Amino acid sequence: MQVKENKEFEPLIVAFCCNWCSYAGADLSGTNRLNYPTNVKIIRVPCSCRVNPMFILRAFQRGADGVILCGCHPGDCHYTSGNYFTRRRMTLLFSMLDFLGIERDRTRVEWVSAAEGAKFAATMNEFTEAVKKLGPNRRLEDLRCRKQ
Amino acid sequence: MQEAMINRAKQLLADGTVNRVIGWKRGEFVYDVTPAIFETAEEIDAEFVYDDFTAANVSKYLVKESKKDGKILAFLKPCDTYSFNQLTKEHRVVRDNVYIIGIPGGPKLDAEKIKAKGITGILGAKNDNGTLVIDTLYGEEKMPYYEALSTKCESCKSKKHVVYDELIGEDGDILESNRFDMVEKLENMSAQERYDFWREQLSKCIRCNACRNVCPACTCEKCVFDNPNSGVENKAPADSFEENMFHIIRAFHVAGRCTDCGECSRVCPQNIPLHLLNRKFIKDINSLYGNYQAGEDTTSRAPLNDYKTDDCEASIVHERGVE
Amino acid sequence: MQRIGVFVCHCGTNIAATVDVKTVAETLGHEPGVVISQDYQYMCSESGQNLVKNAIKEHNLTGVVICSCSPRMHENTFRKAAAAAGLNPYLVEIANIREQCSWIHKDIATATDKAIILGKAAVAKVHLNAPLTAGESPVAKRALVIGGGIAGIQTALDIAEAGFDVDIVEKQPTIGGKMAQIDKTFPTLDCAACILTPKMVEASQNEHITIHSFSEVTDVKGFVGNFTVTIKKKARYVDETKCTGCGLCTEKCPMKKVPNEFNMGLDNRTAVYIPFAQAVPKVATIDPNYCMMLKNGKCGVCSKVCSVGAIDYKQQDRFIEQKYGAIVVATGFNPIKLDKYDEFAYNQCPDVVTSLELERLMNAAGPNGGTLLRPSDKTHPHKIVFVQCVGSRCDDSKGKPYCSKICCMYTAKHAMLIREKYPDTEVYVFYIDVRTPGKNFDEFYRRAVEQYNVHYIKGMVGKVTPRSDGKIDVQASDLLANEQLHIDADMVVLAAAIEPDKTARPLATMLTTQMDTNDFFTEAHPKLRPVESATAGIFLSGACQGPKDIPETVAQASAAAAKAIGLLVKNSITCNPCVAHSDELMCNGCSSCEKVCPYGAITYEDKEFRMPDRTTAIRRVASVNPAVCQGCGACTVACPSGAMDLNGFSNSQIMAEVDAICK
Amino acid sequence: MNKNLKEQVLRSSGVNVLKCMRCGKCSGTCPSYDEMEYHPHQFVYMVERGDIETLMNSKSIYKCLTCFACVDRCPRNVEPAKVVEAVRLAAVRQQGNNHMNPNQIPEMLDDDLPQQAIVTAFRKYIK
Repeated sequence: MQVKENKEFEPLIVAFCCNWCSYAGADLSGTNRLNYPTNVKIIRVPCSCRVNPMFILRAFQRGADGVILCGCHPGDCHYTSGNYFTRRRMTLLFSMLDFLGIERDRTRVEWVSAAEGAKFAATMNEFTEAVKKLGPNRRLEDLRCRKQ
Repeated sequence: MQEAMINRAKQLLADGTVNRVIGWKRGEFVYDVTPAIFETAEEIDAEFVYDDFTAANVSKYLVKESKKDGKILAFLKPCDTYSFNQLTKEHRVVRDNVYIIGIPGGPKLDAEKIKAKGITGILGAKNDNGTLVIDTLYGEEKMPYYEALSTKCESCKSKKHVVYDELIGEDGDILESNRFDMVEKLENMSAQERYDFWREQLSKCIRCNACRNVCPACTCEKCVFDNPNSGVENKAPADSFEENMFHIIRAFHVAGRCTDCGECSRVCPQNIPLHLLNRKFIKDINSLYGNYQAGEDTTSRAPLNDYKTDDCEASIVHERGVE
Repeated sequence: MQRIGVFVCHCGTNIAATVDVKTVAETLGHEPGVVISQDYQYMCSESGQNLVKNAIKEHNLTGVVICSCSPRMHENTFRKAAAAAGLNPYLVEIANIREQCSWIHKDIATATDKAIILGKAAVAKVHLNAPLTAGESPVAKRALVIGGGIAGIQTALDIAEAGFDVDIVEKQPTIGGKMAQIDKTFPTLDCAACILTPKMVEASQNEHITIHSFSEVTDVKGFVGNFTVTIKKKARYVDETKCTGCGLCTEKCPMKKVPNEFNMGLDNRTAVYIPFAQAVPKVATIDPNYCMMLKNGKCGVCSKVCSVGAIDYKQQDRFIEQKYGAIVVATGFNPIKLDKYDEFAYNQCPDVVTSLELERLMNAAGPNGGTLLRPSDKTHPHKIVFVQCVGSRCDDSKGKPYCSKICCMYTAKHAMLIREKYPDTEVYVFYIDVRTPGKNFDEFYRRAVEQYNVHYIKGMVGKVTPRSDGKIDVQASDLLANEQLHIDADMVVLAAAIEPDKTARPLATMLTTQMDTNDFFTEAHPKLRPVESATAGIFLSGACQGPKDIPETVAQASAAAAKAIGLLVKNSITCNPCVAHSDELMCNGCSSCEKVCPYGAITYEDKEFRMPDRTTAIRRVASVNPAVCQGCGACTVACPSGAMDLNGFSNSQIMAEVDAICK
Repeated sequence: MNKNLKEQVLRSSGVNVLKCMRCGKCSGTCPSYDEMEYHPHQFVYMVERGDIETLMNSKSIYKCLTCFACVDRCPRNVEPAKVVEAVRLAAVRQQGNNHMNPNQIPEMLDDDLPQQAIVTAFRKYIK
């Protein structure tokens, strides 16, 4: 009999980061060598308001276990108001996912400024842990897209 | 009522105010009442119908019709006027090309609910003090009136016409409705229960697209689900997720624009309570950003195209309610 | 068919130590469309760039992916290299495998896996990249300087010198800022007024400079080269154009008990006032909080004595709107409030003063006419204790985490000046470290110790207790002697930390520039672009960017001016081509996008279209002005039909990245 | 240097001694300074160096009034009093001679001494 290797579940986390604050914050946590898990993969967008709810659903569909969206702090948006729209859109989207019974901790919005490298790393550590606890995303995954 | 509408329609056609009328005509069965366009008095006399089975919202047809030559007469129930107003706000209809007569609305009957009682061969129905008296091929049948009401009429939000050129009958008021009760009930379930509820409902979806096609907010020139470049195009559900995806995206697309007319659930052949998704958004918008009724006016900013600097954070979803 | 080149950078060992670059290059070489995949020591070096250029020519590449440091670092470098080799620069994508991979991960296997995935995402994206051509937009030939201290004045003078119009907006009634309050400057001990006031006058007389004193910026719209700024000219109840600055009103004003902010509240002024003798503009201002005429309509003396009829009690705030090509922020600093530090008894004892208050006490134009007297009883102090680092270098909960930089030097200056003028006065300086990097700075400090016999004690004051006999008990540690001292001082001077002006935060929001957690403006690059903000067209001058002394401030002011001039001399600037565009065939004309556009870049027009059924129809469709659009993408999500898309970050590109990452 | 002891003191105090910038404000503020052989700033520094036993054997640990003036005023939030307390705790946990024994107490009492002080003294000075 073959004993299956008891490997710890490693979630796949997609992080959308706005170019001006959060992506720079992520760079800063790199510059300061602040570790966070390799599970997190960052996609650069000009502003958090560029993130269409469809992108988030798409990530889940393709097997992401958690999606986090990072933008400038409210009031600090490079484009003045983008993150305010993001905030409303994501609040409603997350509320809807919750309504459909999708685990709340799979989604998050976090405001990270270009100066907050430490916050970025801490947020990613924390979020990865939270998603790890939930286990793999089964409720939103499209089985045809399952990894081999 | 039908009589008054026919007379007024013929008058307006005769004096040249309008050159077409959008109303309803009967289909194969008495309860199959579908929207129709009439161009002559004769056609109207022959086929125009307005009765308790006439539930369809004609606003959406005006997107195309109002762009044609000449003015069209439209009979709008109170709930339809909200849809029309919302379309005006989004520049989808040409207000000036439509002559609107506000008519009293429901409650309308749902033939499916009557048939569910084992009553077939329906020829007509009348409300007699809370009892629905149904004339059938096989004689008279009875059932409680409220049990035959169309779901969308069970929790009517308004009897007021928000836009019209003239009225037939009295204008009503905005009502206190219990339309969020079911949403609230779901909210109070556990996540697993909610998931199971929606799994059961959405797995029935056959992707007939009726909900989309009837929705007065879904008037896109090209729907994202038909657009191969949108990344979400699909014609039929091939996987459990896609039903989720389709309905979440559709609900999100109409969030802040949906007037809660209830047509999506009315036309769903699988009886999926799709309106609950839209009502969830409406309820969230009302509670988080202040009361907003899409279609109430033609100038206010849609809640998703607006913001306040002190809006709540998205984490509110994580902090509240049942896990 | 796409022909994509992948280039993986070692960045010395920065990447190569934690990411197996060879494996990354090899794996990515198997991705669809990739025709060449190489790794190299330093991709950004000239030979690295040549590698890219040659590959583009040799393999006729249609797309390039560089796996290297952050795109914020070298995206432009590689775009230029691509352009030089004849490839559209926007067909280059960067996979960030340094800041977001090798620097944060330790395990080579997982870091390499992640680098491969990031590379795959970039390859997937570049497949969908379209060649973009940048448009041009005109530059308004006028600069705005916000803040009229020495930084703002110097910047304005330098810009004016180059022949461009420049406006200074100063919230106080006069320009001059903190430097106008200072008595002498280190390390030369020359008089601050003697070097500042000529510059103030020069600014007021320069034909290119307009000074909006007693004014504030209330709104900023637009973008680099094309800002529209609203300036509020606060009502000063005096007609600036008529007032001659004769000062008669200030002499006759019966309301004489107004704390004089120019002298740090150490003496009083009148309700109608001119801050100081050399004020620019030399125009009176009425303080509405104290003027009896404005408060209850009884008085009117100033109006009666004014021979030119400049007093106007009915004056209202005025708003002016002006177009600018460049904006320089020079909002400066303030000493922090010392309310939190009870142990220093600042609020209990008038003889415990801040260093800036000491400046005024020693200034010839100050409350005592230049004689150093105790504020409490106007006697001559014989023992003065200086406390360093009050509120600087603190834990976040206790004060400012940074070194305020200027305190060591001005304290040495104060100590020296006091010892010079009053040799019978003992001066003690409690220090943690004496920091004197700067030309002639340490020599200056040594003079204070060796020549002027200032007692420098390594240690910190723990408690200051005013005594009933008028003396102040200063309890402190002397770390070198390993003892606790009690000094009965006559005065205590606190070197309060400095912080950015409170107006800076809301201004940063208006300008959409970034600030650090201490509210100092963040420069575009800490080493290579120290006077530019990350927002194009916004430059930083002086202490708004970080603590600075006068020579540094002036140097930075001129540097900011040079950068602003570099922008203003251009007739047009290249726009960001990553802007939104609308697919007219799909547009509903619903106006959702217009509602969320922060720049008003979207307009609608009725256009005739041939429909599929061969009829024609007139449809309302959105069009984006690419010169105004800044490419945030808010409209792309607001658009229900997906007609609106963003160049460089299109729906399909982002989804390709998502797919590549999730695969 | 005793690594275990240092570890124990750091853990029980919860203080990060590396935050200290050696300004000496704690010692400048300490009311018991003159009573002490080692002063608050020295406590912090000696703990950093791991020189704990010297401190444990010093009477200084019983001189700290736990008034927390140093904690309140430390610009870097190092909280020296907690370090002192932790060293005292390390001493208390050791076997050996008590710092004070009950027989000594009567001669220290006077009418003005509040009862609370006696109880506190016992708690603090038991060893």
